[in-house]
Amino acid sequence: MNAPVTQESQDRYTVLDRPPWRLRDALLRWEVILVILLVLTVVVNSLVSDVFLDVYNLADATSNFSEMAIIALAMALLILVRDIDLSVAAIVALASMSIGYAAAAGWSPAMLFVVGIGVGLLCGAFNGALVTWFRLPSIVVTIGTMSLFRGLTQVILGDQALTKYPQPFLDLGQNYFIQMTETSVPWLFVPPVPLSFLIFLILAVVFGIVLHTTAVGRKLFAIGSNPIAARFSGIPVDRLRFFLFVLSGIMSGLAGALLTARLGSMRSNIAIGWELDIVTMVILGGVSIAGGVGSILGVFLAVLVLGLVRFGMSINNIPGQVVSVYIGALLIAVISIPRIFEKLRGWRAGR
Amino acid sequence: MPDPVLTLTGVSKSFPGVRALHDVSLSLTPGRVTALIGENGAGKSTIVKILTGIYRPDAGEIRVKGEARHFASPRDAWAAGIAAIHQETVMFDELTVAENIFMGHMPVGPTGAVDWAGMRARSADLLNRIDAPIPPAFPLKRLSVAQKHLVEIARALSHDAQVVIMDEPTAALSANEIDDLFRIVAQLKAEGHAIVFISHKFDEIFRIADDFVCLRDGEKVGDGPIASVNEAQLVRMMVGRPVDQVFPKREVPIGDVVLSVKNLSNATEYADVSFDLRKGEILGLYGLVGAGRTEAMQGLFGITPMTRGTVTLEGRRLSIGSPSDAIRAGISYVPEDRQDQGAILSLGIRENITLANLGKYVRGLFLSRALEMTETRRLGRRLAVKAANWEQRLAELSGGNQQKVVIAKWLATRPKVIVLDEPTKGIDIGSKAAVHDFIGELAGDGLAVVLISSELPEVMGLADRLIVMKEGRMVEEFQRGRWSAEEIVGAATGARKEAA
Amino acid sequence: RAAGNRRIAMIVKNLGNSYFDACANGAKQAAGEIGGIDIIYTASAKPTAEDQIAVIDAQIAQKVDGIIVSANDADALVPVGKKAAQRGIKVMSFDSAIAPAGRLVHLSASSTPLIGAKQVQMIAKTLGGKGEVAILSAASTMTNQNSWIEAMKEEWKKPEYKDMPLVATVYGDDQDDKSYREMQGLIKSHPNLKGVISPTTIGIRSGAKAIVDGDLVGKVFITGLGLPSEMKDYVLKGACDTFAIWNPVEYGYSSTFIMNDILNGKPTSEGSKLSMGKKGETTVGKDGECIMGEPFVFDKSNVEEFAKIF
Amino acid sequence: MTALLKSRELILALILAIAVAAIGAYDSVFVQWQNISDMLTETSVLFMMALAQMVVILTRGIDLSVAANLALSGFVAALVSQYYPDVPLVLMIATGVAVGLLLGMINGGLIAILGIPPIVVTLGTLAVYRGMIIILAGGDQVNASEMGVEFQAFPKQAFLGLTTPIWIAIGVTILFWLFLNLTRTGRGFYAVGGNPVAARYCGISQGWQEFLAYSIAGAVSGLCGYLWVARYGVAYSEIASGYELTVIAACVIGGVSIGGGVGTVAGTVLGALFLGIVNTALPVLQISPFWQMAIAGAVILAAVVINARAERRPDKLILPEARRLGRTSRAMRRAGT
Ligand SMILES: Nc1ncnc2c1ncn2[C@@H]1O[C@H](COP(=O)(O)OP(=O)(O)OP(=O)(O)O)[C@@H](O)[C@H]1O
Ligand SMILES: Nc1ncnc2c1ncn2[C@@H]1O[C@H](COP(=O)(O)OP(=O)(O)OP(=O)(O)O)[C@@H](O)[C@H]1O
Ligand SMILES: [Mg+2]
Ligand SMILES: [Mg+2]
Repeated sequence: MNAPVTQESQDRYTVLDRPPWRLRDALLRWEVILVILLVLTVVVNSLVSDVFLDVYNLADATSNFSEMAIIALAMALLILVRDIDLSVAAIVALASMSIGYAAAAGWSPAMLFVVGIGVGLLCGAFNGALVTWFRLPSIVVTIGTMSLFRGLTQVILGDQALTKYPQPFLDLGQNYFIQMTETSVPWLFVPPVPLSFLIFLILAVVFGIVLHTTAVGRKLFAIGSNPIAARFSGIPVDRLRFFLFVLSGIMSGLAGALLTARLGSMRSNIAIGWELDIVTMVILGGVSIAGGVGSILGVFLAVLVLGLVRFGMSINNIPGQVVSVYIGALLIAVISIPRIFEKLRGWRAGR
Repeated sequence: MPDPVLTLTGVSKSFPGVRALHDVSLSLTPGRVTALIGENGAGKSTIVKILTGIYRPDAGEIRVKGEARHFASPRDAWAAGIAAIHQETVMFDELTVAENIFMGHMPVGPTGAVDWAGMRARSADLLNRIDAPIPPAFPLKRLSVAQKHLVEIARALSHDAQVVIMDEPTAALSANEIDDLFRIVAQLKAEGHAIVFISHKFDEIFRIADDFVCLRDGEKVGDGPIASVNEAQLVRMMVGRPVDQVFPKREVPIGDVVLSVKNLSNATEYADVSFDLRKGEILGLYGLVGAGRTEAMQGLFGITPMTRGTVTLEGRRLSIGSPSDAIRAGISYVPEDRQDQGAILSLGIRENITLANLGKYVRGLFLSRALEMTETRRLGRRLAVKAANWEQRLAELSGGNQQKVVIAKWLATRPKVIVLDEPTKGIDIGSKAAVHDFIGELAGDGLAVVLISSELPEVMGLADRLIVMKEGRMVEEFQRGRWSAEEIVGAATGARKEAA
Repeated sequence: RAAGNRRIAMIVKNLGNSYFDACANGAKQAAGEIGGIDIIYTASAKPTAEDQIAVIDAQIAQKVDGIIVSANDADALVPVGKKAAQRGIKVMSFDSAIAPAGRLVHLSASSTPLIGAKQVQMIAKTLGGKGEVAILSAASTMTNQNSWIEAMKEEWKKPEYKDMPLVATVYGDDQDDKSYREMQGLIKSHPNLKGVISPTTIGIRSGAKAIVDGDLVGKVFITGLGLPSEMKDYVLKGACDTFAIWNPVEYGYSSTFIMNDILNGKPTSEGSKLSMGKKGETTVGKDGECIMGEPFVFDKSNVEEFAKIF
Repeated sequence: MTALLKSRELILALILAIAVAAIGAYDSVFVQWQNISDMLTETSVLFMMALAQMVVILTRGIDLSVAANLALSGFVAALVSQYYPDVPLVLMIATGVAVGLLLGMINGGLIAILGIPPIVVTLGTLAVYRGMIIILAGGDQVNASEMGVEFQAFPKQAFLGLTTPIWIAIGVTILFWLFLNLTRTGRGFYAVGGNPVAARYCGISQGWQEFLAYSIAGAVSGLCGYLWVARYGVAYSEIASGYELTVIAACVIGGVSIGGGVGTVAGTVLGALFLGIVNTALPVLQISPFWQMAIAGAVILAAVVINARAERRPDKLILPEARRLGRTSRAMRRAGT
């Protein structure tokens, strides 16, 4: 019978457990490119400017991008599953406004964070519901809600600013959460860390672990690679996507609270234009816009690269728009590197 | 014998890490059908793609009517008189039938503007030639699969090619449509075309082919007139060892009713589908393509939830709203559409196989790669998946090997009931035997199986019982041993009822 | 830069704006007169508080001696202003103020009530005190525009304007196309509209263009705060009778002199006097507010001459 | 083609007509010829930009750099007018178009040759192009008085009651229609976006089609850059900032599918008209300026939801009774005759 057939077929092919390790593959890994870029950024900046490697300066620099970076973590997951949320900055505005009114009503700092996160959650749920119930492309929905959310902020706030916040709330955003502590060893010290950067670090670790080591993370990769097959595999695709929009809303609300505490004031144009900066962080982090590819480590590194490049250029008094030119060129250049290598290899092989 | 219209000499082609073809030569003669056979991943489709200018060979030469040619793009191949129906669907859902036929070589008028009227007229002619009265202005997305297939054939004919290549054209067709296709092939042959025909179904090959070329692991291992070999010899050539050709039916004790389906219906696709399924039983589901078998079973699986009817599993009423409900209850479904619904091409083999019940591989909070690997190796070896390593992305596997991984994924869920929708579509003969053996073994272990297949020998060989569907309804039920191929096909086409 | 020079950063709302470029030129002129001063002229890519804070942080990191800011948001810049003060950096604002807690002094080009009143007076003079008037402002979030509008409304309460009602306030967001559309909208929705006040250089130039393009010269007039170089054509064509502005070159110049005094340790308490170079002296008022002078009014007679300067 | 396919455009046209009628009934100013002419003039740039964007989206791409491109090429055209006032107007416009084309070709090259995802490339070039204006001019702007008289007068001239931008928009629209419907290359965009693998098998070069799409988008942005700068009489780095999203919104409202391969000239024109009406009607209707953005957002959402409803595919009609009732067979018969 055919028992021997199958017996034989077990040994027909040798299939390795994993691909053989090759230096070239390792070097062309996205994260490695980013690490090299990060080291380069630090080295060049500290050579060019003597104020770059100063813990206080670096701490201040982190506070300027940490709120965006927190949102970028959620955006990375959304882009991973082939969605995008362009309304994040508008959600920041709506959340920040709610916090402003709650603060005026005398709510406690903890409650202000709850309010911000709650409003973000609602906005995210609205996006998620439109995207999953009506099966609309998320880029379209969130272009619409971007106008809608910020528009609502303008309707309610008009030309007013909200400027009254409890001092403990402001301290959270404006003081270092961890103070500089030196030890007897000169190079061993606890640097000053702003709350927003600390939260970003913790969240990055949590997001990284969830995405790369748990079943939920694997499911997100599957959805990003092939949403239909993922659904056929029993993955609740729409529920997870909905949840990711909610998560993006929550992160935006949290970022809104941190930003409001840092500014101590909010107007309807708060965080305007952040969405494209955040998408830039995620894409430079190696998350593929086509879905299914990406890592949190990459996003983390990209956040640092972008933040430090920006900071390094501004301490050399390069104006904002010119910095944007460099960042735009950097984005394209870095994304091109592996492709150019591939092409070169292809040409060489072709010859 | 007339001169060959096309010869291929010493062709090789490698992909990163894979040698797909090595020093392959073959020649095609006008008025003859050449069957290209080989296991999954043997390199058949690669030859097709080289002949149609999609891949460039690393080495070797293509001669058309004795003249050396280089194909930089499909246009060059068309110009040389070569047209193909590819293994993948190559269609534009949002465009019209006529545009689908002429995309890439639309007729233009004297001003250079596309001649829509001429294009429609020529499309209508082509479609009439193959007895397919589909209006050329009709949007393709509203056609059935079989109709789309006819459009693909019309497209191949639209080039006025001397060489027509068909890469597994029958994989998605049922008996009647295959007959229609063969009629067209015979007609083309009579008109003097050279035809390349790729299939894993030996009955078809012996029915239609004049010559054969056999590939194994990218090398040619034999060729000649088909009359000079028998099936067993061909198989040995292909696999490199003898394979038992008949689908052996394992006799297993049939147990109690596991699944009971009553009046499964939805609004537009299927109505009143009822059956009882017992432990160890294999229930065949037969019908023409488009009969609604897939839809009914997807309804059971929660893809497009049913609107009426009841499903009882082991005495418990189920309400299934989504695939995850079905999987949790113990029902698995291997989809027919591998590319869209089955395989996750950019993930690796391991990640695909473990996807449908990830919970099983979780230790504490995290996935355990070791557990995943054990299961992957076990199932992968069992189904003879050919790959470089278990982390290889599915996109890099041949179609048949992808299908094996998809089946492995569903077996990994250890279901009580498994629905296999065209499970051996596009699978080579050796692996097919392995799959069949596996299905039998599953039944032996007490699993209940629903087998949807458009391949009559397969269902007749494996099923204990057979339900025939037509236009969304069950029309007849047969018991093993009390059926004949004529009766079954008659029920599926409706001829039987009219006769009665 | 020469070693030992003092560094003063002038941080404005956005780049590519000729008004601020003129301010920076003034600052450099002052630096030349004083000697030993380097001017760093910079801005963020977007005119928002968040981006401006990042730029100020970079200046703090460089430990510049003084920072002169035109603020994108009065309150949001207070924390970063305080941080600069803690690290020994002197902060003042000009053009658009930081709230008092975040800086030492603010140099207004002119007093807010005066700027508001001036614009109402200009349109009243053009229209002879009769006819509907509307306001075409910048973004609704801009502090200085909003405070001028408040001041205008205060002036409007006077009886002499009773035949000149304010019918609408619209916002062109300091974008030319939006301002242009808003202007067209105003003209259509208020058929009896006679005058428009636009307290922003982008609004006034787009509004004037809409008047000229719509063949409404003589029927609708615009006034407000504009730059002579941008307004010259429209004044000559008659879309705009008079408009006002302070000299931005002088504005940057004066600010730099004041910062120099502060760096030299001059007190900034109420009543103290600070130098504005050849523009004279200014007296620090309540909350550290200083005033440079009166806005300068332009019309057909002088616009061409000043258009060459700014 | 079939009436079924056109239904989306029909719905949109109907909504538009109702909206115009309702606004006109509320305030007759809105339907006066002058206002309609102004509105069309204002919207003409959006028409052209949306059509060009549609071609890009058809190939499954997106071009976020169009507004930055418009600003940069408009700026260069203005510089030419400022420093070489004697150059004939045609050449000045050609300069704008040429610069736009070049910038579009850079996008297209990066996307088609290196295969970098369009959103990445254009996100990068968006920043680069806008920043180039600052670098190019050291922060200066070009004012109305510095540009040539003829340069600025051209967009205001009217023939037969319509201004030149409207005529140009009509011409460009017709060109696009002819190009997309009557040329092989035009149909190629649909093929590449509808099924890239299939397009490759049909001998259509995805790279070439993409390169062409971004080049077209660039050239149109250049043309619009001139019109914008000449119309508003000023050129500097911030003009049309954020306009890319308006352009994309117009496409989406017009039924262009972000997934590629679906979209018509008529739909896109209607989408642009729709946004144009919203943008110009709100100021005329004296709706509080603070409400405008919220209303625009709500309108976009409503439009896409309605679009999605109209587009929803009917289920497969396997049951004979369903097929009898269904639209498929009826449409099939109609198309057959
Ligand atoms: N694009 C590709 N990249 C890498 N490897 C490839 C690629 N295409 C094919 N291969 C490999 O080349 C070999 C031949 O594949 P091919 O598709 O020709 O097989 P086939 O004979 O058509 O098989 P099937 O019967 O399953 O269709 C396989 O090992 C496959 O994994
Ligand atoms: N009219 C149609 N419109 C859109 N997609 C279709 C249509 N017909 C078939 N398809 C697609 O083709 C696939 C196969 O459908 P097919 O026609 O074989 O029907 P089926 O019900 O699966 O046939 P069977 O009952 O024989 O399994 C389906 O998954 C479906 O996505
Ligand atoms: Mg194949
Ligand atoms: Mg089927």
